[in-house]
Amino acid sequence: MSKVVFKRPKALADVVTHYCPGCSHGIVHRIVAECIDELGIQERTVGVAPVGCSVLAYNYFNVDFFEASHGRAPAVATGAKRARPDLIVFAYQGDGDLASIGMAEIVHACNRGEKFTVIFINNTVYGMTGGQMAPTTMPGQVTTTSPYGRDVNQIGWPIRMCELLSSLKTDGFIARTSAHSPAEIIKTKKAIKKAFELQVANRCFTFVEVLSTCPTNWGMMPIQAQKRIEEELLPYYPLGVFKSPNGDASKS
Amino acid sequence: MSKVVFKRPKALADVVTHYCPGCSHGIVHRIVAECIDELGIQERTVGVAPVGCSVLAYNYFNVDFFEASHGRAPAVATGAKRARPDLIVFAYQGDGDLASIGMAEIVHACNRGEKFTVIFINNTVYGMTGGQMAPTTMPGQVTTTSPYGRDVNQIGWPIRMCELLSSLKTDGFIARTSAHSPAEIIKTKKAIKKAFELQVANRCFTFVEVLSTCPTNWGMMPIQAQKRIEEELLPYYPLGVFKSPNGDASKS
Amino acid sequence: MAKVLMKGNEALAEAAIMAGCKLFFGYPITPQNEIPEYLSRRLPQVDGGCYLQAESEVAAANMLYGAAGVGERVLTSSSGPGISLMSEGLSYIAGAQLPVVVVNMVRGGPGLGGILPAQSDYYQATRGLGHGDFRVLVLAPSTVQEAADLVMDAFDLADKYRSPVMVLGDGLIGQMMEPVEFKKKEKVELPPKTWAATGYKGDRERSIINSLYLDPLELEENSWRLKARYDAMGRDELRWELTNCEGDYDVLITAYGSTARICKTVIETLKKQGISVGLFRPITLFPYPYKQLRDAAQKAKTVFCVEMSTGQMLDDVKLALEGSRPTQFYGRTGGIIPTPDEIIGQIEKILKGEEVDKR
Amino acid sequence: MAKVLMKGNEALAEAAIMAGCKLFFGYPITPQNEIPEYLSRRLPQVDGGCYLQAESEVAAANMLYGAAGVGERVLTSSSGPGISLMSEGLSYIAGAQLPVVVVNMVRGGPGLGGILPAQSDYYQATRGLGHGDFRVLVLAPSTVQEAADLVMDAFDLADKYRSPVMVLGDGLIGQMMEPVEFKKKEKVELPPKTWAATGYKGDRERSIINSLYLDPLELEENSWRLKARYDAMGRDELRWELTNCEGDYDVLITAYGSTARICKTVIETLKKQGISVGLFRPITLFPYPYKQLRDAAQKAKTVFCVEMSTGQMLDDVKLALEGSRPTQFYGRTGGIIPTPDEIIGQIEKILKGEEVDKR
Amino acid sequence: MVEVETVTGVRIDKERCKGCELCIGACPKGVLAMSTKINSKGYFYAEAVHPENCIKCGLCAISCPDVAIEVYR
Amino acid sequence: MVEVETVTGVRIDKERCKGCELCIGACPKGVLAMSTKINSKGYFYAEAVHPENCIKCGLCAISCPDVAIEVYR
Amino acid sequence: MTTELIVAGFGGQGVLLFGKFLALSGLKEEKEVVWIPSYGPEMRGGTCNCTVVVSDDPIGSPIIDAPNTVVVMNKPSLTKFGPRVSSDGLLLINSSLIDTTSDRTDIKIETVPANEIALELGNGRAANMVALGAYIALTKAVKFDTVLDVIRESFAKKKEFIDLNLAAAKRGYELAS
Amino acid sequence: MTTELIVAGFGGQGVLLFGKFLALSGLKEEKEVVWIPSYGPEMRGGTCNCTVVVSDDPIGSPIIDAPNTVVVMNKPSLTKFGPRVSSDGLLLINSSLIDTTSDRTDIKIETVPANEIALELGNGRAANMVALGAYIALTKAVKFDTVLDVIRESFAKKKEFIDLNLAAAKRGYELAS
Ligand SMILES: Cc1ncc(C[n+]2csc(CCOP(=O)(O)OP(=O)(O)O)c2C)c(N)n1
Ligand SMILES: Cc1ncc(C[n+]2csc(CCOP(=O)(O)OP(=O)(O)O)c2C)c(N)n1
Ligand code: SF4
Ligand code: SF4
Ligand code: SF4
Ligand code: SF4
Ligand code: SF4
Ligand code: SF4
Ligand SMILES: [Mg+2]
Ligand SMILES: [Mg+2]
Repeated sequence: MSKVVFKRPKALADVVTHYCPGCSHGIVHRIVAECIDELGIQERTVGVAPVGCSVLAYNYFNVDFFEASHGRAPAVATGAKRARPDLIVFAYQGDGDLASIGMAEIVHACNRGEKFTVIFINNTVYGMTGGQMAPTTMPGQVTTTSPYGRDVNQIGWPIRMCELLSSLKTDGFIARTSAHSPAEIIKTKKAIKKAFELQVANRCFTFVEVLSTCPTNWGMMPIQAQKRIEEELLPYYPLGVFKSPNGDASKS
Repeated sequence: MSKVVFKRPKALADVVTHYCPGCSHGIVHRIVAECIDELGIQERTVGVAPVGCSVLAYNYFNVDFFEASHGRAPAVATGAKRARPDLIVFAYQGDGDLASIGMAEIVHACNRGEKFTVIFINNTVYGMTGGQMAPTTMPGQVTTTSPYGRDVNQIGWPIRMCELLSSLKTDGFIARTSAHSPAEIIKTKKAIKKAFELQVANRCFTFVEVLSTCPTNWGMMPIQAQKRIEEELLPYYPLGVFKSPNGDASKS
Repeated sequence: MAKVLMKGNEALAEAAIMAGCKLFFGYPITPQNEIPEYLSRRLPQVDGGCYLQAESEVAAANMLYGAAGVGERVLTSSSGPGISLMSEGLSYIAGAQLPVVVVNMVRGGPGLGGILPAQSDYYQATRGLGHGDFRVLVLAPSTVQEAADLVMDAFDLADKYRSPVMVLGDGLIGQMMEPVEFKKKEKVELPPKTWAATGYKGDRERSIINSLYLDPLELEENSWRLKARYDAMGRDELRWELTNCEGDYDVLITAYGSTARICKTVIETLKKQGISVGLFRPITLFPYPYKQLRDAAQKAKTVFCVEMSTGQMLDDVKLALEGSRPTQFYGRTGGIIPTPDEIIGQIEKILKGEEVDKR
Repeated sequence: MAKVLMKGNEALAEAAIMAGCKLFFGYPITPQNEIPEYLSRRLPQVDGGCYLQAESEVAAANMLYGAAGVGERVLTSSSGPGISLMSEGLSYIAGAQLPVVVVNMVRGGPGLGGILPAQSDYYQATRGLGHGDFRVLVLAPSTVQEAADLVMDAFDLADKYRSPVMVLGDGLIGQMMEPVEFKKKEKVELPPKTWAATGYKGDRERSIINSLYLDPLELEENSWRLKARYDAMGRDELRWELTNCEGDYDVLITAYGSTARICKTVIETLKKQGISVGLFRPITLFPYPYKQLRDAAQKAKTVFCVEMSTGQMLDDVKLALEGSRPTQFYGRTGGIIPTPDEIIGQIEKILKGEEVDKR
Repeated sequence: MVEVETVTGVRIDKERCKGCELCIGACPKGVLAMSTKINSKGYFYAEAVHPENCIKCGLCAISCPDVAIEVYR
Repeated sequence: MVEVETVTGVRIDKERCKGCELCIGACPKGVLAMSTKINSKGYFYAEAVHPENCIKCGLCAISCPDVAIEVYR
Repeated sequence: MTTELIVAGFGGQGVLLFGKFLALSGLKEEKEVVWIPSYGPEMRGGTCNCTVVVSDDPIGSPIIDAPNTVVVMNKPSLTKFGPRVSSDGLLLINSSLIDTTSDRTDIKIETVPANEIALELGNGRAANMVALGAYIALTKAVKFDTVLDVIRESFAKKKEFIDLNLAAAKRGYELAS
Repeated sequence: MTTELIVAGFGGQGVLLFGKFLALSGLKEEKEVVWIPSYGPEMRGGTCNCTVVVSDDPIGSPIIDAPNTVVVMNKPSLTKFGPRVSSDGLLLINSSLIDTTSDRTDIKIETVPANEIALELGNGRAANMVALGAYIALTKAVKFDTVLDVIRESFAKKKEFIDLNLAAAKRGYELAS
């Protein structure tokens, strides 16, 4: 008789995803599913998928799901959670979705203190549509719509959502983690678990940004892509808990 | 022969505005027109009016003007300025317009470092449509859509745009002033002048928030409304320069 | 219940609550502000009720999507620019087969336009509310009482067809006060919302609220499923009103909403002059009562379409008539409400065999 | 110039530059991404050129407004959901009488739908692009060459009528490569843009780019002014193509864009079987060549409308025919492109006097 | 062009005045007060009741939302 | 319910593997390597080439985007 | 019988309430009624008016080109609405604020010094009720007792206003009777 | 003459380029051509194909139900497109990656070990050019010299590829001639 060290979580559907080899989406999916299992909330959890590579997330979790319009997952989650406060609602969004077209929705959901959880996959690029520039694209990064590299003098610096959202006064839990190494994956799990716990306790808006790879559109092997996070992204996108709800122990 | 201490600026059209008695819009209009006069830029200035009480601003300045759709003045200004970088472009927006529906547009224009000027009239309410709640409405404030007073536990705290925009890395000039007393009006003039000067020098995105009165929808006499700014708003909305472009002397 | 004097906007808001609407998401815009204002007072008094001012109409439409997707009755209201901003969201709602009720108190357009009553969003409401193969059921009240009644029906129809339903009023309907009686509605038998995303407990398929179908055959399937519903609406939900159509008439007026009321005065006035004119008032604008209009037109020499627009319902009138009767059109727009007298003037021209004024 | 093999999206982008387009504002969406991608490379090489990825389609439409308002030629392109998000902005642009060119590479809808070719945004393009009394001129290419040509014309037409012009393609037109020749266009005489907001120097009225008219009479005036332009387009800008309409035919097909191409193969194939079928292909979808279709239909017993939708252009076909000919409709949608064989199958039914398949 | 004016002190255009009283609050010298008469728009308007006290500081003018005040030295 | 398993160590579902190699980078003990064969989807897949060195730390499993790895002690 | 009314004045003069009370009285007497406010740009700081129709029969067009009764509370309203009174109709002028009149000879013109009377009664803001009282006396559109009931019910929560407004309406009624 | 082709394989096998080179060759010979990629969900990590038509006459429907030539570079493509070859048409199978064949008897079936040959030439990624050479030999859809010109022009900026690709195409051509 052996002990399970690691096994596929129940809340993760038993299907093969459409993600490219090495894409961080799969890792974060697994983490979210584990949190749902561990908190025993599968039967009352509802997810909201974005438009982006994770648009099909609704096929990958064993929970009820919404597929939202591009950028509006926080509004959809708001509608669902306000209508049924007993549900545990999470939105899963990419950086084009959340930081570009969905900027107003995420800022306002955060500011209203909507009591759901947002998982934010920042891979510095529009994955699904073929690698266009995102607001999070790094300076100099070549994408299909920044063929000469992102020029910060023309279009500004990458947007750091954790910093932006933390500037709001309303209570919330806001953290940035990364999926580029086992150690960081473990921290990502901790942050996401914390976010769900706070939601279960009906505390506040909860938000976890995960620095992620898009090997395909970065034109890199997955391991090389993880290195890129460590070397290029971390200096600009510091990891950590940016905000914790008032009176919370883990407050940074 | 007498010396002019104060005279109507030339860039201000010689018409009576539709603003209610004591409304700050008129004061800020006058200041903007003075800056245009003093910088000698009338012939190349283009304004962008919002949807809000100042929707008719296009009638009140002797410069070419756009009337933008609700919240999108920064996008309109972006289009105009990118097409004609030689023009001096300013957008004039209210708090419903800028901080609610127009959140994405202002954040992105600021983040791209669009080289125009935004004048932001924060009167904590939707003036034109009859006093509905705005994202800037104060805690407990009764409006036509917060009849029981704004409940921060339900819908969060008022949004402070200067703080939010200052959290972005891209260079910019971001300041908050007030129109509640002659001294503050003078400071407002200074800030707005600075913003236009920076634009003329093609430096950076420039943004001045002016705490303003809406005597009508606050249900107050104008003088009482100015007092409200001093007593109620200032503690929550601190005045000052939040951000100055790199290497600028007035950096706070 | 006794009759009370209420603004159309407020009557409609109260009616929504009576119909079991629990949530309102919207954004202020004239001339419908009394709806959110009323509901911001009333919904917090309702069990499970929630009023939330959205950050924009874009967000409001998507909040509707979320609330309808978990199975609750939900309302929004807006006008012109705000409805346009909901376009994408409403297309998603239709694609995902969610029941929501949308009130559009039409004002003059295009663009920022004006805030006075108009009917210039007819095309948008009946055909172009968003991208893709979808329609919404459109109900057009012409009195405050009817606005309240139709809103109640709208919630049932939305649930029945799993479709957005639009109540298309205008500034006049919204702003005027008339006596209104809130009639207890008999409960309509409706299918349970087994499709709602209320938590997967293993006792049904997972609920996925979605309009994405990567397989074109599935997407086509969804489109034809929607089309079949629209066809069913066209069989079962048509509503219209005939006025002065018992006897003979040379001219049949077609008009809806506020304009139809004005045409009733026209008919009364002309009756006193011994001139008999009929009125066909569609109440459902989509589905449109084509056959009923065509039938009513058979007694007339000319069908005269009057709108507060430059001519939009006119397409449906012509589609109904299929060339069987000549049509004339008279429109005022941009917030101008045509007066009975000016319409009478046009009818006199028609009776003389002349063309009506082009504007 | 020699012919080059290009994707429709890229050909169209290059054509825009040749037409003097200086600015592009847009947001990525399949199946039109090659347009922004191409222009992000090319526009920085153009004097005064600027490519800017907007934060959303809502913003993009309003950037168009700004750039067109200062008098520059400006383009956007999108598909389904993105076009819906531009709805309010396009209504403002139309209301403010600004010339802009919008490309819609249609994909399956409603909602997120799919990304394969469809024609299900016809209603939206021709009637319901936004609130208020406005229309946009709609051009529907059926080859890559025509896409390039029509984009060039679109800029001229936009300037001529001070109106948005939409080029309505679909995923197929956008994605396929065909040989294309960029013909130098003869310069069209166009009125100077004295209305542009380029700085008030006292030598003209102040330029105010605006769609707000608080006085309803002025707003009405603006609406009728627009209507007069649409009527003028209906006189002067109609485009259509007849195929195999010289001789006799029992069936006249109506189809546009990609679908029309497919129908040409149908016609060739049937010709070989000794069956003569005509094709009426509207190129301007608004204004619609009503009279031209009606004339072409007079030789036919039946008019057969084929679309990649559940039936939208069918309204215009019926409006053209006014009951003078019976119509039949066959549609595939959601990304399914009908094959010549299945269309032939339907025509055989029509010839036998049967109803075509309902789907 | 040199501005030539013959008046000094504060000049209020009563037809522009909307009677908000902000100028009165702004004046450090108590120069201004509301008239008991209304203008053609129906507003009580501001008047200089103690022009002799005016120090031409211009604070009234910069406070006036309707730019109804001019000040000359 | 108690999980009863008869295997210990790392178990890789080769049909789920997309050959990203992340697990290989994650393993502190050099247990894993890429196979030279491809699975039915056409991917080279990861294999435990030195299972004897496995310390059952699970790092490979948490690194796998395709949840193709299970680890038992 | 059908009474059509436009009552117009400054914003703040209470013309909407005047109209609403007439409509409520009509409703109380089980007549058909409709009340339409002016809304829109002209509201802010400008003039304000409403249309009321009280009728024994269902009301078709609520938009009245030529109302048979018009009440004007200030001068701009006289200018705007005076010419629209239908022939043989009634124009009631608030002589407290309007020093001119209409030169029309085809209508009945009456005046009431509404503000003065209201001030006499202690509160100038009751001028609208003075005018309402006078209007009822002149038109008999509804029973005066019904109006008094409506006033009582409408101010039920603000008892202090009941007496003032009742008195104002009564004085207006008496003056015009 | 009209050649209709579907060429299909894994993403990365260069089937779009195969198609594009055929289309460019057709264009060079002043024929009518059209090239349509598969785009959409099936792309990511899945199969990939394109349709090419080369014709002496204007091309109507670019959508081909039953192409007269099909080239399959991997097994799923054989399964998907094998059945669609029109009667009397040609099915060319990349035998390097496909160990089965079609059981159709109404078409001509040919094989080419494209990957093996390409590997022999030093780079497995040139398998598409091997197949293209073989395809041209079998169909004469365009002149082989034209194809060689197109290869030269297309890689003009990446000279190092020219020789490899020319060699691959030639080997394929020879093998199938
Ligand atoms: C309104 C709208 N605009 C654009 C699109 C096209 N679109 C689909 S996914 C996507 C970008 C997704 O990027 P991101 O959010 O970063 O997610 P990722 O794919 O990188 O995970 C875009 C622009 C759309 N579907 N809807
Ligand atoms: C899309 C859209 N939504 C709503 C409106 C209605 N609207 C007009 S002004 C306004 C609020 C203005 O408030 P604010 O921006 O604070 O300006 P203020 O009037 O207070 O100066 C709203 C919601 C509109 N015109 N367009
Ligand atoms: S494109 Fe990028 S984000 Fe999308 S699945 Fe592939 S690797 Fe992941
Ligand atoms: S409503 Fe308020 S913001 Fe608008 S003009 Fe009046 S006082 Fe000013
Ligand atoms: S200028 Fe100064 S002192 Fe004179 S009236 Fe104005 S505020 Fe008073
Ligand atoms: S500040 Fe201006 S508007 Fe106000 S009272 Fe003084 S002069 Fe009049
Ligand atoms: S469990 Fe640990 S030691 Fe074993 S293979 Fe995985 S990473 Fe290596
Ligand atoms: S991490 Fe998973 S998918 Fe990647 S190589 Fe290892 S087992 Fe395969
Ligand atoms: Mg991304
Ligand atoms: Mg405001």
